[in-house]
Amino acid sequence: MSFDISLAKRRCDRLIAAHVTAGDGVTVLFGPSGIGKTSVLDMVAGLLAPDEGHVRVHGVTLFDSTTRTSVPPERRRAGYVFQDARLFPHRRVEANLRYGERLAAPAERWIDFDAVVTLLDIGQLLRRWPATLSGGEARRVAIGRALLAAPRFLLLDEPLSFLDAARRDEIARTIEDIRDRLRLPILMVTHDAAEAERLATRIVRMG
Amino acid sequence: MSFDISLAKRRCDRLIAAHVTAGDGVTVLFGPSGIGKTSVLDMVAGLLAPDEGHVRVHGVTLFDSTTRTSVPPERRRAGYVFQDARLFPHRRVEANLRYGERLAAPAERWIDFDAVVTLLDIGQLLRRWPATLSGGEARRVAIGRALLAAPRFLLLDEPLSFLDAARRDEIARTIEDIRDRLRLPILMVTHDAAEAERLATRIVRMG
Amino acid sequence: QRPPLVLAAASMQEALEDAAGAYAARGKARPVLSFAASSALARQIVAGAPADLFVSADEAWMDAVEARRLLAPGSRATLAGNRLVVIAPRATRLGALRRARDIVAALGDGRLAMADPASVPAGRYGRAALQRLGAWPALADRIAAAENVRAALALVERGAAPLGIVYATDAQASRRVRVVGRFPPASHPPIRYPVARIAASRNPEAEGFRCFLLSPAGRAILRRHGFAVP
Amino acid sequence: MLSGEEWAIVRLSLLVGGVAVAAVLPLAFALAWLLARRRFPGRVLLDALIHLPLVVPPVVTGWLLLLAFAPDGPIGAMLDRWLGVSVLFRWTGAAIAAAVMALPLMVRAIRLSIEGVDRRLVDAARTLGASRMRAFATVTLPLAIPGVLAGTVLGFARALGEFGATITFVSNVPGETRTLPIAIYSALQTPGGEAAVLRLAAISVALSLVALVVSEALARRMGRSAHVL
Amino acid sequence: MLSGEEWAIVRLSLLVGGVAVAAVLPLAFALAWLLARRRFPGRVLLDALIHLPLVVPPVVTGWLLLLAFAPDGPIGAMLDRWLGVSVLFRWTGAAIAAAVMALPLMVRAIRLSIEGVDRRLVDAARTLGASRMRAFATVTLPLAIPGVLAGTVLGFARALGEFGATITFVSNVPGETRTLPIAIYSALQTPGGEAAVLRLAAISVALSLVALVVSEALARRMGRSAHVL
Ligand SMILES: Nc1ncnc2c1ncn2[C@@H]1O[C@H](COP(=O)(O)OP(=O)(O)OP(=O)(O)O)[C@@H](O)[C@H]1O
Ligand SMILES: Nc1ncnc2c1ncn2[C@@H]1O[C@H](COP(=O)(O)OP(=O)(O)OP(=O)(O)O)[C@@H](O)[C@H]1O
Ligand code: MOO
Ligand SMILES: [Mg+2]
Ligand SMILES: [Mg+2]
Repeated sequence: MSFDISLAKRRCDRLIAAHVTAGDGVTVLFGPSGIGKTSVLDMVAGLLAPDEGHVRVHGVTLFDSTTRTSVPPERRRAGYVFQDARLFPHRRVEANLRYGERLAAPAERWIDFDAVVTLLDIGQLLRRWPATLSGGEARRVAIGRALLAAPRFLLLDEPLSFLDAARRDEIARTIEDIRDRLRLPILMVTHDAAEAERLATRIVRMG
Repeated sequence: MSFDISLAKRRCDRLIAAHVTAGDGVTVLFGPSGIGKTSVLDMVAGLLAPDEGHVRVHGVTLFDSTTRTSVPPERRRAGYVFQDARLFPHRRVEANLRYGERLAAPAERWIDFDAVVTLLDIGQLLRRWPATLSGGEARRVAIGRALLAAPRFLLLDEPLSFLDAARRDEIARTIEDIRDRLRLPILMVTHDAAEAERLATRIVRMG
Repeated sequence: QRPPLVLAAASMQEALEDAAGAYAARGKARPVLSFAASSALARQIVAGAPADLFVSADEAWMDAVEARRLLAPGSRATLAGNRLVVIAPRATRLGALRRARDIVAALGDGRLAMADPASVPAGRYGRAALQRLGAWPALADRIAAAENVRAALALVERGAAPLGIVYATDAQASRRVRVVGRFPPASHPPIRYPVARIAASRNPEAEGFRCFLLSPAGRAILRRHGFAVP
Repeated sequence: MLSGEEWAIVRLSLLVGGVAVAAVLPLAFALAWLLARRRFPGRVLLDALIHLPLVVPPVVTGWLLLLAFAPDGPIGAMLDRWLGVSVLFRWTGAAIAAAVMALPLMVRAIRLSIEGVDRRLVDAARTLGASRMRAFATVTLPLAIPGVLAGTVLGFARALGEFGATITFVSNVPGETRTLPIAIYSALQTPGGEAAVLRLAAISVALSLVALVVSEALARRMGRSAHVL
Repeated sequence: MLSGEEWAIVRLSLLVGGVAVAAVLPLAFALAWLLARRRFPGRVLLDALIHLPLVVPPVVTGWLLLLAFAPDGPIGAMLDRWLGVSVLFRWTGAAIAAAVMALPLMVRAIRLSIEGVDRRLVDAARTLGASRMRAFATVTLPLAIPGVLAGTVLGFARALGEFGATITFVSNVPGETRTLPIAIYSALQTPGGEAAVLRLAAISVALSLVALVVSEALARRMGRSAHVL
């Protein structure tokens, strides 16, 4: 079982609940704005504490309210592409990309720096500061940074937003590749039906 | 002529150039990530100084490098929905929405508060602080804030990103309505071909 | 009519508070007393600040004011005198020091606390005495120069310095120190606290308080606080 | 609990500190904004000038104030001619000294906050119809509130503790310029005054504690996360 | 230009101020982080304690330091027993006084910057494999650099101007504790010393000007806009 997630969390006036059990492949979280998709990814990544439930990925328990288990985020090894880019503003693009790479064990890495740069077409941006990037450029760097951290699973929050069709296609192909060749579990949020159609092994509807 | 724009601007290693002459309706700026679409909107809004060129909207000159004209942003009356939401973090959602409305002459307003709240389905968010909004919620509030400032033209930078299909459709319908009924010139960036197809009176390709 | 404003050296604080109280007890308006370093007070007077009386800790600052013709002619008088003593912490095993050179030996590797010999009046008197008595060359770089006499006293009280030079009035007031030596009055310029009325003063009560301070009743109060009175 | 005289000193200290901080706040804000957002010739010099009261010992600052506000000094003469007032030996003078000493601390804190305000929010306000001034008042200023609060607390604390400049400038006049620190100094000059020193110092600390608690509460009420998606 | 004695005083002042600020910076940062990011019982009390040297007059701080570091004081006795050293009348004591006086200014400035650091960036660092400590060192700390610089400048300026606590604590010993402000005070106590006062004050101002220019240059080099899309 790639993802075995059952979570509940109160946020203000809203109750966020999600139940995902999925085998290999890409699981797409689908649902209207504000239903709690990002909150679910945050809870799987360990950034938001659920009120109750459990999170298991690849059979490893990352969170369980009954046993009071909660693996800290840095040991969950999630490759999280946030809805906002969250680049480190004090590091150049290259240093942003290298941030997670340097922390990962070399043996665990499954993509190298040059491949990421080529794939995302960000070679000319490496010396730039994040504040000077366009929306799509920042998004691509954020994707690269997550991939280079040698994650064991991916959390993608509308990763293809702000990107043009050609680049969308390129990155979608990479996601397919990761899904099929590396067999990394992927939990992804998208509002684009075509995108969901193309990538999803399974679609989970929220709300 | 709704838009008569001819601009050139150096940014780092890139030369951004745009020439738009468009009649009524929605002009879609289309082009790959990082080509300069946001920069063009910023120059039309008066937030970024072009190196040379001119900006005329509805026959009014907002910028002209030859005559050294540059109308300050607050008198250009652009309804700008930014690529990032840019909500004021120290004001609740309602106060964000009212910000521009209060500054506009009552006679110039063409949509009222309640209509915007209904249209964007943000009634339950009015007392919230921006930091607690989801990506799509923030985007909807940003759209509402721009519409309420009684703008004479709209600048929309991927306004429908982060929104689910139903809401996308709703807002697209509103844009059509503004285009057809109010005849406000609209300059819009999108990467979605279907969206461009549906809304564009004219498509300008950059790059 | 506001009561007169008296600018007085900080070391006179207790004695003058008492004197002001006694003056008020006679049915007069209690003068307002402002205590600070003589240097600061003199500068305020020189700048034209509206004060009535000035009590300085030494002659030099009174001279500086007088040189500018800011004193009411004929109003300058000596209010009190003081003596200079050597002190040690109460628990010291030192016997009485008879000669200035004994200070050098008694210091060990500690420092001699005193008011800044370069600038503060008490320090200048102390240096003059040590010079006259021939101990200065051996002590010059063994001094802990404090901001004022009270700070020098505190250094000895706390055992930070084994010996200190202060006024007899300060030594008398502290239970944590013991007088281990006295300087002969002739070893330094006379320690005098002059008082004078400010020329610009229009307050009729100012002269009354000045006269009270110089009267036998006023002098008795000063004597009670350990000052020498003429 | 407190004696009548202690109460009077506390009231005076609060008056002096409060008036000083309140009066100098707009100036501090304006200077902070200039230093944070404008590039002009002489900027570093202005910056240095503002830091001056921090760098030179307080007694020197007090002396320079005395020279300036003396009846024949540049400011003193003007005050006398136009308003017929003098600040020497008056609480107003103590407030001026406190304000001057607090200024650099306030400017720095406010400047730090202004530099942290996202200019893109100001841009957004402009496109919504706000003039430069209005955008400043409705966006930059409220978002710099943490710095204003921090600066106010620092400045008020400094004002509560200000001693050297005050006593040099306006002396130690009971009821007018004998603020807490000056009363403490007086007690320190008195044999056996240690108990009074500690008592007065404890009062100072209590006052600053109250100021801190109030500012923290305000910060919590006004402080919204300055981050937007 | 400067006399030999003046040079010695300048060197000593730089040593004292530099060592004080450098030594207290890690502590200031730790305290700032605690106050900015943690909620714990006694938080406001800690905050008040840090502000103490600002609120009580410097001479009282100096007096309390003397009580603590005197041979029979709690810290003085320990230093003597374990290390066989004493800071009394030594430049190390002057540095301690300067550090204590600079601490509240540094903590406030750094805290303000830390509070401005977007926690979402720290979250991002954590998901990329950084422990809490590493995220702090690689994200929070560098993004708080403006506050660290501002705090360092404020603290250094305060150290350059510190007078009351230093002279009360470690006296005025040429070559050990006679820093610039103490030399200035001495001159101010002497009738006719005004020229020397102004000369020494000008040197202080020049030093702080250099410190400001350096810090501005550093800020420009290190200061990246703290905003991300
Ligand atoms: N402040 C800046 N300094 C230097 N270069 C910048 C700055 N802002 C943007 N750029 C560069 O200018 C170019 C145009 O940026 P712009 O944001 O206009 O692109 P865009 O077409 O909107 O892209 P996207 O679709 O990714 O949002 C990009 O290469 C970007 O990196
Ligand atoms: N810090 C917070 N405090 C209170 N409520 C919050 C907070 N963050 C998010 N919420 C609310 O929780 C709900 C779920 O938010 P979340 O960001 O998970 O939505 P989402 O499904 O990702 O939406 P979108 O597609 O618009 O990004 C929303 O109603 C949101 O307003
Ligand atoms: O540093 Mo001061 O002169 O004691 O306030
Ligand atoms: Mg979301
Ligand atoms: Mg863009």
